[in-house]
Amino acid sequence: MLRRIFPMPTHSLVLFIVWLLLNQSIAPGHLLLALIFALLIPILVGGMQAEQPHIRRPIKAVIYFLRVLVDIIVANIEVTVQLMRPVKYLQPAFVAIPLELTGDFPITVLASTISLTPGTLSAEVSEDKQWLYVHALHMKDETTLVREIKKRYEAPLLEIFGC
Amino acid sequence: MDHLPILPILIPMLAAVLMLLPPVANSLERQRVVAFIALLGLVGVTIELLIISLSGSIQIYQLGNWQAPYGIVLVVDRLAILMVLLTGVLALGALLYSTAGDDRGGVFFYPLFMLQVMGISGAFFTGDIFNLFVFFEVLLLASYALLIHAGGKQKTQASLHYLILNLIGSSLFLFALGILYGTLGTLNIADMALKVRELPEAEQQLARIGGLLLLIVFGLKSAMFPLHFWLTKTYSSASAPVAALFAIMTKVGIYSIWRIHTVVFGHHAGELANLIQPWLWPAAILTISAGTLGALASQSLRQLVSNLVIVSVGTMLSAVAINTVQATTAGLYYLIHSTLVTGALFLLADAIAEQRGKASDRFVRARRMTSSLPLGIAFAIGILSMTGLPPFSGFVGKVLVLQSSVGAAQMAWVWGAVLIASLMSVIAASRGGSTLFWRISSETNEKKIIAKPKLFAIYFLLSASPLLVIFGGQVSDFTSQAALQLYQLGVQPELLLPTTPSLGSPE
Amino acid sequence: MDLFLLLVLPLVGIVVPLLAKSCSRTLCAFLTAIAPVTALILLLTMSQDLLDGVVLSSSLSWIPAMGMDLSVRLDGLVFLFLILIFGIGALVILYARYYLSPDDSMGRFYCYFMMFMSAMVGVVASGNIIQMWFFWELTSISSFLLISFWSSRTDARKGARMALTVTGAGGLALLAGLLLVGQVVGSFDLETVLNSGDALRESGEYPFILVLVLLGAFTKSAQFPFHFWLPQAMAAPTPVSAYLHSATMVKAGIFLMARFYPVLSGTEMWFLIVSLTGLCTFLFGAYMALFKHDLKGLLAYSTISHLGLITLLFGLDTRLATVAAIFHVINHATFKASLFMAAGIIDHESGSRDMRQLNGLWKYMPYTATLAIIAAASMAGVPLLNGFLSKEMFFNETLDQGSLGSLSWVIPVLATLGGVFSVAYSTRFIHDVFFNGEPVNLPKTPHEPPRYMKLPVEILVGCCLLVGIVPGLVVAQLLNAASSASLLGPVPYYSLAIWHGFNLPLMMSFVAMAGGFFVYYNRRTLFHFQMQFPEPDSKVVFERWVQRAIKACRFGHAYIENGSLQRYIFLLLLATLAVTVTPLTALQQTSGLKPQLPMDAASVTAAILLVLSAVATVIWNRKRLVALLMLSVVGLIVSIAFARYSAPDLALTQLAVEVVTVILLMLALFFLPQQTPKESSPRRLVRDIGISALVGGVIGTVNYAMMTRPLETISDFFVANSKTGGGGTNVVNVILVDFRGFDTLGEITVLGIAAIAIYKLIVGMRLYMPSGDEYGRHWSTDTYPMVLAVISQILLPLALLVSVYIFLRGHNEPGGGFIAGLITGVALIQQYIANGVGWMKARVHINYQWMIGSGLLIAAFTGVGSWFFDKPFLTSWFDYFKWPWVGKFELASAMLFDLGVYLTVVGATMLILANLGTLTTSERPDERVLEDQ
Amino acid sequence: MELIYAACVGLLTTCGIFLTLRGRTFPVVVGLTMLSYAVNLFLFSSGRLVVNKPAVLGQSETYADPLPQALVLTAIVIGFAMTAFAVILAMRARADLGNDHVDGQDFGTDQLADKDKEKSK
Amino acid sequence: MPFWVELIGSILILLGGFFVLMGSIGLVKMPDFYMRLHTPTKATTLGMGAILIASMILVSVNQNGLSAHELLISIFLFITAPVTAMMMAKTGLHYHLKIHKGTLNRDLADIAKQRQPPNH
Amino acid sequence: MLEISLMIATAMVMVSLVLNVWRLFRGPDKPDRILALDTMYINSIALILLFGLFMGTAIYFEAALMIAMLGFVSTAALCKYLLRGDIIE
Repeated sequence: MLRRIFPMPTHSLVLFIVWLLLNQSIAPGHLLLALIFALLIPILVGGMQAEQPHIRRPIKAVIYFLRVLVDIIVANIEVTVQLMRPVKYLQPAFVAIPLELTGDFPITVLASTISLTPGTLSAEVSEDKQWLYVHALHMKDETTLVREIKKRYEAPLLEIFGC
Repeated sequence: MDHLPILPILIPMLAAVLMLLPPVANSLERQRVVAFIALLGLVGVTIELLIISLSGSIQIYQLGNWQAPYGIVLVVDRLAILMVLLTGVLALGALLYSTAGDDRGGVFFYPLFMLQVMGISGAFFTGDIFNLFVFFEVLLLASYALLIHAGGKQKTQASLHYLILNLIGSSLFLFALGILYGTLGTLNIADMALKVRELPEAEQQLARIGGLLLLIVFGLKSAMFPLHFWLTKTYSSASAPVAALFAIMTKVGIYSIWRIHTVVFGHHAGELANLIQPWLWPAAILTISAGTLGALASQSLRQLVSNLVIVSVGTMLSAVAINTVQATTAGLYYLIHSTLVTGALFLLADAIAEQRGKASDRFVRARRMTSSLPLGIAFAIGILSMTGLPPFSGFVGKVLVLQSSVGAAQMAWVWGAVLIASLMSVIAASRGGSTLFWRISSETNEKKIIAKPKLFAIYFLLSASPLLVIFGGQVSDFTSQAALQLYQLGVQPELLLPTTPSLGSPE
Repeated sequence: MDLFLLLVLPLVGIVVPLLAKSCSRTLCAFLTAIAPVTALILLLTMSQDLLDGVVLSSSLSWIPAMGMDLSVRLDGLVFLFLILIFGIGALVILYARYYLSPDDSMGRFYCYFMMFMSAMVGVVASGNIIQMWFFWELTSISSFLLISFWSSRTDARKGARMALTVTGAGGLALLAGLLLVGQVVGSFDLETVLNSGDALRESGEYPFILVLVLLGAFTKSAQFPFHFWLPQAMAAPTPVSAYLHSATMVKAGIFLMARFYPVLSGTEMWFLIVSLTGLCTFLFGAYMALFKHDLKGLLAYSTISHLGLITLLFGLDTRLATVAAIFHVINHATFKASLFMAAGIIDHESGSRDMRQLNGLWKYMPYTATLAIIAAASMAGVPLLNGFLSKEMFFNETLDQGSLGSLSWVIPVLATLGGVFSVAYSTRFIHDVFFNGEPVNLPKTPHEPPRYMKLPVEILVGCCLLVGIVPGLVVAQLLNAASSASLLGPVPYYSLAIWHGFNLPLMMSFVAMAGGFFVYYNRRTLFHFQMQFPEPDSKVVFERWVQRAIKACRFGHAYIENGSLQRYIFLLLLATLAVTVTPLTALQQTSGLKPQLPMDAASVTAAILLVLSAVATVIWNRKRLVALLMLSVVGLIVSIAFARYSAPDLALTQLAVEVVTVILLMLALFFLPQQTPKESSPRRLVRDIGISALVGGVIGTVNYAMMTRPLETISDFFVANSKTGGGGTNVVNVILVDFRGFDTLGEITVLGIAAIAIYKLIVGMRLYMPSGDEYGRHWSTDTYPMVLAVISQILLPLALLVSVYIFLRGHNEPGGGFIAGLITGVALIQQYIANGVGWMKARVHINYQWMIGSGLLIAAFTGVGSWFFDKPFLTSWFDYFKWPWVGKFELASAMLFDLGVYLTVVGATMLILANLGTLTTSERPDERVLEDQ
Repeated sequence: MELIYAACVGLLTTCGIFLTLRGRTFPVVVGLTMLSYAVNLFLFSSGRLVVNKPAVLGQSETYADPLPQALVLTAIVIGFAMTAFAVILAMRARADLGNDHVDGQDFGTDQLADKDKEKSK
Repeated sequence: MPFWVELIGSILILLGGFFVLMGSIGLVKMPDFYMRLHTPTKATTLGMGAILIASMILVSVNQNGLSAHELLISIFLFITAPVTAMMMAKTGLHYHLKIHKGTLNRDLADIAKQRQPPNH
Repeated sequence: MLEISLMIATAMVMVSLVLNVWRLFRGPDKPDRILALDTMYINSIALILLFGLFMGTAIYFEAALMIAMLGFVSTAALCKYLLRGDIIE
């Protein structure tokens, strides 16, 4: 029953919040509207969503999100520093990372995270979704990098999505 | 509350919309019925408006109940009614023809057809220059779409030229609107007329540029030399009912010149009075010459008719250039005649082409037409009207134009051009006609008689020609009234700006 | 009313044969003849008045704006012509019954014939000169139809066209002349015009009028040098020739001269032009007639000659000459019509018209021969026949004039010479055809024609005899009435006696007679002499000239209208420049008085970037994708500029539109070549740069001049009424949905049309599907990149929410249905891009066409809704409501209208893009297969 | 600032027109789009340039002229519709006529087009 | 406006401007496409974030109420920036763009383009 | 102080835009240009936000939001075009 009203509970929540954010108001009228849209839009677009694994551990997800946030700041500062140095000190590289994650959505999240964080950029996913190809702006050591990514990002995601 | 003025725009629009929606959308039969009902309604409403206008009153319909210079108004004077009525009749003819099978050439024929009618009616009724632009675009876009109806290389190519030239024309229109708004600060045509008179000297030249740019824009629509090149190809490649409906398109341009350049930049515009006349004179004469040249060079009936259209445009433009009530009377009469006859001739050309097999409507020896008698009579009526020979309507229009140019400085030019064009058209038409009907190959003809609705449509439109002569007195009376009213508006534009909203004030 | 009946009867007669054509041929002819005979009887009932010089007239108002009334005016001259028209007309109808073969469509012939008769009646009986011209042109047209009656014959078609061209040209000249007459006189009423002779002769337009009117008359009457169409018109069936080319149509020109004689004659100019033309024609026609081997050709040239004679008489410009002219009109009509009919009989019964074949027919058809010989004798001017009388008068008049001073003797001498040839060709007609040995190779054995075929000839020949023998009894009164009507005054004394004693004219007749026989006797020498001058076939010459003219036109036309869009655009721009440059040069001060905004570095930088990207677009226009990228930058900067100059709505719209446009252009680019070939010559480039820079310069200058001038606009009203009257604080949006909602209605209609038009274009389109990019690389095999697909799906609800937000706030803050619609559209397109058409198709079941329709319907019905409140279309309504807990909120009809806009926009965008996608996918070859190869 | 604005409008017009004078459909469409930018800017400026006074009531004391903005909005939409049609018509022309020349005749050598032709069905 | 708010705002704005600028400098300076790809996507995200936070703070203080809708832009950029980057990288691979000389595992680029698992 | 920092930041953003355009012109390949365009979109968001702050109004916020949303679509479509030719398939 609840599933039918909220085909996408996460989405509904996000939509509810976003509506309030957009209008910058928590007036009763807007709360009502937010609710309406939070209900209505998922029903409207419900058909246009591929089935994705659900977030099993919401709290972990929040922690993960915050960690990524911090990493972004660090990443940017790092890149900025690298930028200011002459190019010859950089050691760019391509790296292939084996994936344990399954499912399109988790992989996408991982790829996005990698792109946002220090000196790495996801470039491609192999056709069988087993490998993630990453370009690093400055790679000191390949194995460290791979291990770091797997530990820091993939492991929590595995937990969050429970796969 | 009298909502008649909006109906000629609304009826075709709603009809078109209905045709996009089920249940009408699914069946061509239903679309035909809806289209017929809508057009009959349109004609009915317009006749009603015409009867009202006989009293001499101008109806002003303030859309959204906003006062005249601020909101958009529809100005329903005799001229506008005449034009819309003409559109309605022409469209009926074209529609009738298309029901015989031409509507199957592609999707959305009727919706586009009705939308084009809507655009044309809107352009005639509106009293707001930006709204005029909007309706221009409505009718143009619909015409682009209709042009490619039934497909084929020729159509694609013609519409490419037509489209691109008109897109540039639309850009120029907007430039002109920018200039006019930027100097006059208003969009209502009557209000513009008032503002033009008080324009400070510093801005007169700018407004002049605006006015002249509009001439280019309208000239392009009306196929004025040297902006007429799109016409032949476009008209001769369009499918018959579309080409017939297009007969009114050039008139939209001419109408707009009358509407804008008589009311806003007419005799009373102070320094800017009659600013287009020096340009219009040579353009009109050259248009006639170009059309004549083209008529002689034509190798098919459609080309011939297209070029005769150019000649008629030139004739009307010279009436515009003369710029008197008498000339406008003449021009309007000519306009009615040429619109309906051109429409009929395009239909006829198609019917002839259909009967001549591979030769189509080209002037070459071909098999005998099965229905050569009715088509031949129709051809004779149409071509005589078009070339301006008695006993059909063309000569009345021609003579009226000639008479009205007496005393004008360029009289000799106009007379020379019109008369020589007439002669050359006769030569071209007699050559073409005798080839089409009389140069017959031994090839046996298919026993395919022309479809009844087609024939009926052709004669329906053609009947206008003798009727215009028989009731020439009444028609020319009306056109002269319309012309008088138009010039009256040029004198007193404030007639169109009622001080209080006609229908109660907004809250 | 009786008078109108004269006009109406033949008109009714047009219909009769069409209705009667299924009856027997005789009945058909009989029924057709009813109209002219009735009219003739009707006319004769009025004869007493008309012969007494009374003018009968009647008129109805018709088209006052052009001075054309429906008016009939009868006087003696008209009476004469009407008798000819109806009388000979009726005879020809009878004759044609036997002449036409059963294969010919009798109904069609009689229909054309009556058409011509009506026109002819109209010409002579008109009381209004415009109306006269109206019928004048009708004669040309109906004669065209009659000449080309045997339309499958090339010579008939060509002859008809030639006749139409020449007489049509004359008709147009006549029109100009008549209009000028009306201008000078101030009326087109014939009576008034006839009474304004002095005014006309004194006006400055007189020379033009004279020349133009005479051009009309001369072309119609086949005067030299416009005579050439008449011999070619002999391709017509002989009844037509008998009627048109002897009695009526060619006489229309003569009628015109007779009619306008009182107003146009009496000047040196008239005399010179008319008499010299007449003289030339007279001599030329007579001379040429002799050499024609074709019977009808001979008659045609003799007709030309006689018409010249009559013209010459008018040109002599004495009152008596006019009488003579009119008399000869009667005589010529009778003998020439009978001659044509006789020729027709001969042709009909023997199968040939060639005088080299036709010999000695006397033996086979003595009765017909007798008739023909009498008529021919009359033509030659043999005494006791009518031709003699008028020829005598003619000779007399040539002697009586003195306008050429001491050279005046030339005219009678030349007239006699003409007479010599007349006699010669008449003799030839008689001798060659009926005597002169035996027929040569005739297709048929000749014999007498059916009884009633001869009847018309008998009647006409009888007339010849009667007039010739007892002129005083038969024609005196008629001639008198006609002459006085033409002269508009008393007729001078003349005598119609056969015998005037031995005088100079009689001597001239004798000389002519003797000379004629002499010439005929020595004809072989003369034929031999004439052979040196091969006579050009006027048909061929004319046709060649027309062909040449048409070829020249085609060439010229193709040269100007060469099918190159670039040229057309160039001309359009040139015209634009032409009209704008003049006022610009008159603009004294470019910059106006309005204080200008200060420059700031950021804006200047943005402007520089804009300029650079625009120029880069041009420079790299041949690398299409790059140009597209540059264009995007331009669009981006333009929208930032809108934001900068206080137009957030515009910025939003511009952005959204630009993205959709770029997507569209990319879609198109896939199917178009990736690069533009280099095909503009440097000269062309310079030209293009030049003209576009000029136009750009003009626009820029105007823009600067405009922006720097102060302006007072109507906008204050909008600001003042936006909240109170429109219920919204975003004035731009209120203008869009309320103040100028009608524009918006039009605008979404345009969008709707565009969508269905594009759909129409797409249906049935066959595309080129490149299998690799411009460098020949194969496309990537990853059709729908996974990451993109996932993210797009996540973003969709968000985007929809944003569009709802933009939609709802539009009335009060930047936003509105249009932008919201585009956002929704783009969000959906994004799904198509990321997930593919098939994926979407399986999940979305919206009919976009219906969506457009309902959008437009909603918008329109919002407008119609105001009718129920007795307000005009699109009058808006809004109110504030207060609900417990929820609070105060506004509802407005404008929102409904905006919803219509929204739906239309979404529907239109999707209809275009989604369908385009659908179309392409189904035809796309599989790259994997390609790559393997 | 007006001078620079006007210069930009002039330049955009120049570029747009130059591109419409090209012989192939794609540059022409690009040119028309650019021309419509120029037109929009021009029409917009007929209400004169004003900084930070958007015509939203309550935002400031005086307001920029809202009418030209509304007009430009309409013009943008119409321009979009027209461009869209032009684009698709260009595709259609290529499909029907076999090349992308505006006159439907291939004057230049267009080898790529030929290559495509081979692949087309 | 309290001084500290202004100070924080100013710092954030300057920071944001700086990062944005650095991103663009990287775009110009970096020798190959893949390296160029790093700088704008990252530096710009941070720069934008800083500016957005500044905007939030300043507007909130100015209007005496929480102004949080700038967060939305951040969220959007957050979600989209990595995806665009990845799409562009994909495009770059597809185009066989020149890879900087010193790059390690250059052969992986080809394999990645084919979307095959690595050979080792 | 805020004003000065805003001006400096604006200047920085403008410089970045110039640099972006330089990259856009320079290429050398199409992906580079797309990257430059994408960066331009994001920088324009910054520009508009700064302008809004400068003018003390939130009215331009939607414009920034729109650029963020539409810029993404545009870039994605461009990439797809280079990859597949047909963007909607």
